[in-house]
Amino acid sequence: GAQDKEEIVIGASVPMTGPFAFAGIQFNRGINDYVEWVNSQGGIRGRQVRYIGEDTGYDADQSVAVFRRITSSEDVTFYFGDSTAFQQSIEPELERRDILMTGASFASEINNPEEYPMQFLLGPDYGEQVGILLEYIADENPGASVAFIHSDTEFGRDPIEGGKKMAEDLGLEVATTIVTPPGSADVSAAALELRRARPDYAIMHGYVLSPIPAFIEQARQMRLDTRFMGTIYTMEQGIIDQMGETAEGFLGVMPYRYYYDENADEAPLLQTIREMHDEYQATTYTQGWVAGILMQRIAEHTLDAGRELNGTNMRKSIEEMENIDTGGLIGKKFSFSGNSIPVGRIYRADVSEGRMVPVSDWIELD
Amino acid sequence: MDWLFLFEVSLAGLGRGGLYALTGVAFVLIYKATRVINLAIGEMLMVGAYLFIGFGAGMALPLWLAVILALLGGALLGFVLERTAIRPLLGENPISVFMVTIGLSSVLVGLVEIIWTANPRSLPDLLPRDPIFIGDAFVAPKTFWSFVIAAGVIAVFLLLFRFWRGGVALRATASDQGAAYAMGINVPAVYSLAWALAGLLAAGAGILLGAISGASSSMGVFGLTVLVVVIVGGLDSVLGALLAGVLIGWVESVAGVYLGGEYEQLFTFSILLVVLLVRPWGLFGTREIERL
Amino acid sequence: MSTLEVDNVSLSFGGVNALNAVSVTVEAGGITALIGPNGAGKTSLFNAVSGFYRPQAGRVLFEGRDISALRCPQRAALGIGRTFQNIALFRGMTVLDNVKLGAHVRTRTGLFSALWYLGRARREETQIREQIEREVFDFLEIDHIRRHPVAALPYGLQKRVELARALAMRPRLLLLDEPVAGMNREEKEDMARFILDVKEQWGVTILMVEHDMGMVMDISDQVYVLNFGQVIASGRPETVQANPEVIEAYLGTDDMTTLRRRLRGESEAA
Amino acid sequence: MTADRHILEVSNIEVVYNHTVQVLRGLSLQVPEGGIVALLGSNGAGKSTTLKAVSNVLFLENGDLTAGAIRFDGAPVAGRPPHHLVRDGLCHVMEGRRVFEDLTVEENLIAAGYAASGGDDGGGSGFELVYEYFPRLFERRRAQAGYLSGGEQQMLAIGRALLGRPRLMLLDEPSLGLSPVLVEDIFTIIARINREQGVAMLLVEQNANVALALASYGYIMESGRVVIDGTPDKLMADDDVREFYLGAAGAGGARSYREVKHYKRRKRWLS
Amino acid sequence: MRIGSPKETYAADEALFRTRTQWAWFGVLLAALAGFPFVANLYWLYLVCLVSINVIAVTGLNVLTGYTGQVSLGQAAFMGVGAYTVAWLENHTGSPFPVNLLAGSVVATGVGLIAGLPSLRVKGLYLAIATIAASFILLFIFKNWESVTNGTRGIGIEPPSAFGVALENPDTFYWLVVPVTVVMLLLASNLFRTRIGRAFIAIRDRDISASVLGIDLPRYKLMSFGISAFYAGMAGGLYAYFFGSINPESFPLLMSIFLLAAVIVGGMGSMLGSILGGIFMTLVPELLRYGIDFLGLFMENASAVLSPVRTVVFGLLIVGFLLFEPLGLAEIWRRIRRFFHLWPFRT
Ligand SMILES: Nc1ncnc2c1ncn2[C@@H]1O[C@H](COP(=O)(O)OP(=O)(O)OP(=O)(O)O)[C@@H](O)[C@H]1O
Ligand SMILES: Nc1ncnc2c1ncn2[C@@H]1O[C@H](COP(=O)(O)OP(=O)(O)OP(=O)(O)O)[C@@H](O)[C@H]1O
Ligand SMILES: [Mg+2]
Ligand SMILES: [Mg+2]
Repeated sequence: GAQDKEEIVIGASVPMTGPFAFAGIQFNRGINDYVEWVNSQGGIRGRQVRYIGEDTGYDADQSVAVFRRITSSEDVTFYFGDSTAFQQSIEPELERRDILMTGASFASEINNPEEYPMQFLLGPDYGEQVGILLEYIADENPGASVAFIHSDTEFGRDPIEGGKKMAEDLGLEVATTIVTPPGSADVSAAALELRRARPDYAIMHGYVLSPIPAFIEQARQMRLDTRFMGTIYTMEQGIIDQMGETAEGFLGVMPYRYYYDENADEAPLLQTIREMHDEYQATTYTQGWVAGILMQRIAEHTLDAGRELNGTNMRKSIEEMENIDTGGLIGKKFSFSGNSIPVGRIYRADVSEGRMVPVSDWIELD
Repeated sequence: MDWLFLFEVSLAGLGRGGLYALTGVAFVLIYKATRVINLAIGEMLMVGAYLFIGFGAGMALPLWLAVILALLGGALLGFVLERTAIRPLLGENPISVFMVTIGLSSVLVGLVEIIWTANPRSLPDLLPRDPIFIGDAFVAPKTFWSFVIAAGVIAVFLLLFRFWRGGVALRATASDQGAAYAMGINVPAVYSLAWALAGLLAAGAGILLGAISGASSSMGVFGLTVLVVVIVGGLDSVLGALLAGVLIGWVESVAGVYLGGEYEQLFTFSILLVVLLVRPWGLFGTREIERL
Repeated sequence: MSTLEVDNVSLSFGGVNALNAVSVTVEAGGITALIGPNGAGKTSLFNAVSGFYRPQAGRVLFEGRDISALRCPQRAALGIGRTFQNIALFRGMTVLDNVKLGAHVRTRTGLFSALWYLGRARREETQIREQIEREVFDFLEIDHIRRHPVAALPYGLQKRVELARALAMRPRLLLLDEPVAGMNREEKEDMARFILDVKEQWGVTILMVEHDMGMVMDISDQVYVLNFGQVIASGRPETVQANPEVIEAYLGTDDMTTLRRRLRGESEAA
Repeated sequence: MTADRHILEVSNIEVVYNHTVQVLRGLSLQVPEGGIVALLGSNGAGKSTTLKAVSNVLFLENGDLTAGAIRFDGAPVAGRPPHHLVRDGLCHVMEGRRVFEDLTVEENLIAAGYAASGGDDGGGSGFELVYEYFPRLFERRRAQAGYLSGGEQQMLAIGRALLGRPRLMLLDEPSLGLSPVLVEDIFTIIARINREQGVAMLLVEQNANVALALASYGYIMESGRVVIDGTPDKLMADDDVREFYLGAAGAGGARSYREVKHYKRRKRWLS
Repeated sequence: MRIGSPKETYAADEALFRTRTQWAWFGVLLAALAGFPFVANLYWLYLVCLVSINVIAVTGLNVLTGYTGQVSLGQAAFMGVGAYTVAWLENHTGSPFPVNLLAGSVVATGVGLIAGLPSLRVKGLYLAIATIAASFILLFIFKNWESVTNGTRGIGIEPPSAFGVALENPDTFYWLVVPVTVVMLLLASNLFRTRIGRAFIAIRDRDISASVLGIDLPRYKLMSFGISAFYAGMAGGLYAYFFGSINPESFPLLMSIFLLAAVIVGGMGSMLGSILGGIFMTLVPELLRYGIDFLGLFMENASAVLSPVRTVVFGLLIVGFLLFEPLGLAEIWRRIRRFFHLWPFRT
């Protein structure tokens, strides 16, 4: 009928400039490519998908402005947000307009279906990411000591309290917690603090690149054998390219398959991506695809159930869906837990190979 | 109290302060000669780091050549900015000029993102990496060497202002441009020189900072702490920039380690307030002459 | 009763003794001139009277009351108005606003009333506007420039606006710091006329610093001479003019013929 | 003094500020080599503007020379930056003293010497001359110029100009705010400089008596153009000059300031 | 001043709008503002609301920086104080929104007065940096006073409601924010018709001589800080209601710089400047977005490629406007008016 021809519109506030641009540009490309692909496959249940993404400069006001602008001229079904602040403040608006949102934020705060019924996360929330890391540690080296190093931002602080508690529960010792101010230039003093604590592991959260290399380098010079670990946005391939030698052995959690994943045969969508691009694609690019494919799965489930395609109905779908398949981009079929996807895998930077190699299986938190 | 630890932290603080001081001197130079508050200093520094990446990694030139080219590039940038955006505003309300430098910083960030993309980068390895010990105290080598370089450069500038008569001409220009013109001071040349030198210094600071903590299009926020440094030291004092830079670097490190990183800026700004209350023109700044 | 009494005031800046136990008495209703070489401390004395400088010693009495402890605005409110050696008009305002500013001390409008421009604000603003127009602009003949920005006015008019601003305070004591400096003869005469009128029609006491001896001699009733921060002579203009110390330190030959000869280089020795 | 060579020739210049306000309307004057010329005029007539036009610093205040020509030492000044003019011997002592307030007296001189020598550090030698002319400056050489008294600042401004070893000095109201004895001193020194160094002077001055005593020729300007010019004797004989600049009543001596209040004159300069 | 419009009385000459034409234009403006919601879509209404909030904050800052000459980079933090106060009241006492907004402004005023204390000692850039210090300290408090501010996680605020209508969308919120803005602008304009406003300007032009002329500097400087913070508090409160959630990163230093830029680009010491500056700084990024959309018609992936260009152009616009007219947009506007006034005569 007429409904079949109706487009599905994905709107997006993406930070293509500013401090988060390195990721925003990739999200944007990922979603774009996904949309191209899904349309070439005949769309979602026969409906074509259209994507409109605009730059926000990673400024919450601008994100809202973009949201308003896109939603006032288009009938948007899905939306992609760029920051915790924006995703928090736009929730009531989403409810009013019945739009489903996902985005760049993995904030624990949003992983709460009561408060944020219109949103879902594209992986484990930051707390869960740290949890996956801690479980790995407890497994590998029971009773080990752990340091938390995080930036003094909303992003950096998010998993720390919960992480400490979880470490205790797992029988790990919290050696120290080091806070660095955002944009801090030189972390030599903090590195000295790390030396004093001599932890077996250091979980670094709330950074992209700097000051991770500085910490690791100085730890080496101080002859510490602390193993450094990171969470999603620090696990980009770039960390090997940029840090070289220093990156060797860096560990971290990543919910998606890397472009060069060995078992691509388990992941048809990864192969699609490889067909589209023969050079490496960032994990943030994959994240764009994951966003797209998840929206698709949710929409399909909703339409298949004969419901109208709106936020409320899709919320229901999220709760009902099981064994969700992302074409292998997330290595495991899963169901949502709350708003998040508590699945991830530990990777290790292998400098000689120039890539991240898995050191664990896909872990699903319960 | 672990004295060795305090000593190490203090050394780390001094190292950090060296970079503040170096950038502070670039700022002071511009202020001294042109009375312009250059809020784009952090972004000029960023451009220096990226130029170095461009020459060193992008074009794969030998590192010493890349450093020289990046420094010259920084100087050229300072020169061009002054020529195109600052000079036409000579004699206008200083706040307008201040705002123009904010506009310029936005332009520079955009340009860097266009040319080098927004991905954070590491710099080609420049400084030695062998650990350094002073007595038993460990000093991170990059921090150590960048401090040595910064201190050397600042010393040169201190001597310059002490013994070179042109330094007086520089200050004269700042004091009264019209009179300087009528005195026969080549005001445009003074301006260009000050900005070019400042650009060069900032680029140098950018290379050092980049070597320590990598480059990104938001590294310009470093300029904010530098602003605090020059205010504490006195806007027109090279010596002030040096001492205040080291002081602030030290306080930040000590506060960061003993209280936590979230207190670093609280402490810097509290020092700032205290200094301003005691000496409103900064520790070594010239007091503004107020007569009726 | 004397309007102003400066009693043994001393003031120094670092090593410089700007004022050294200076005592000056300004009689009510007259024009007192304060003269002396450059750097003698005349402006500093004005500043000490209006409260901008805090003397290290001595007292300042205004109409019998010790005002040494009062701050500038409080002294202004008592009725001490002044003009400045280097014109200190508010360059971002029109002539009218500059003059209205003078009336600041006479008005009471509070913030709330001002924001709504109701009640007292409206009343006072209209009232001072009328007073200024009637009493000041007409008198000083500057009504035609009331809406000009002061920055663009010629120097002489700026000086006159400064006087207008001081008059808008309705001062009881007016301190004039070099009111005719930089003017030609014609303009000086105008200014002299205004000053005399202010004294007579408004009954304002005037203390004036001036280097134009012709003017000082002609219009002042009493003269004080400062040198190196000390009063070296005082009295009627004629007496002071004849004082050898004053001639030596301040007046010079004051004889055009000698000067002319000296300038022409005919008598090097002088 | 009738030197046939003019070190400065200003012919028919017009100056406009901010593209709107015309201040000079076809002004012409000449200064002979080694001579002193006085430029008188009421406030706002455009005297300072004339000097700024000569030393090419009008652009600082958004002023433009829209017509006419200025020749210094035979060559047009147009297009020559001020610092070149200074090195060629044209010095401008600006209105309001304009000392470098943050600098000490000596640093003011150092800066001037440095500038005048074009940066090759010739200064030092000139200082003695300045200190000889103005011993007071020597006493205060370590003081911040901003805190000098008016007269001391004026001395400094002239002293600074001397370091340029000028051939023509433009002096804008050097006696402003000076005590009578200092006025005499300053003018005596100006006369001495003129005599001993052969420096030509273009002197803007409100104190017409002294200016005309010093000068060999005078111009009187009103609203942007010259209205009378001539030798001092000729000017001093002119009724208008006597009335408006010298304050002479009729044929006799100076008029008293007390008398003027009784007769109100036409205000020529108020429209 | 208009030529050829003789005033009857001095009172009339002192009026805010001196001529009939001015009144007429004011009426037209009000009518346009009242009619706008009926013709514009939500996006444009959203922008108008955002512009209004910014205009309030900019006006406050202009009072302080443009009129009183005290450069402040703390305006965003004062907005934060207003916003947090409103959020707290809304969530803890449930008091009606006008009360909350006023309370937010008053608390901000109090904080502004304290932050203004350094102005009694320092001036110019030194003061600007001291206000940065104040703003950092406030941000620190927002981040760490968990029990009130909920730390970095931020707080959500229910939309206000008037007469049973929730003002949750721009089309309804418009009726709150625009009238408030108009009133705030009128109040500020009034201020500069009185002795208090003149005292501010005098302090800006030359504070020491103002003091000798009877202006109590500490009192008026602080008053100016207070007024400015009051406006910021109001803007912040409206911001909190408008966005429905705030966190410490909602009020970064960058926002203070943005507001100061609006004051300067608009025109310091001019109410028109506050309005134009607020509009300019809010809308230019949006217009640039349209520009990129337009270019997107010709090139693939324009938004990704051209986004940094937007940053450059935005900076260039600030630089360009100030180079062209350092006195800001208000002066450009005046020039245009003068031109049409005198047209076809050239001066
Ligand atoms: N704020 C100050 N700091 C330091 N010295 C000062 C200050 N104010 C004045 N002086 C010094 O005090 C002395 C007296 O200055 P003052 O301005 O009172 O002189 P004056 O009599 O008004 O001279 P003039 O006739 O030139 O105006 C001068 O030597 C001056 O340098
Ligand atoms: N920068 C400027 N912009 C606009 N108008 C100006 C500027 N400078 C001077 N003027 C105007 O030009 C006219 C002449 O000014 P100028 O300073 O040359 O006069 P002057 O003869 O030196 O007067 P004075 O005796 O006051 O020094 C005055 O009316 C003045 O208002
Ligand atoms: Mg004086
Ligand atoms: Mg002049």
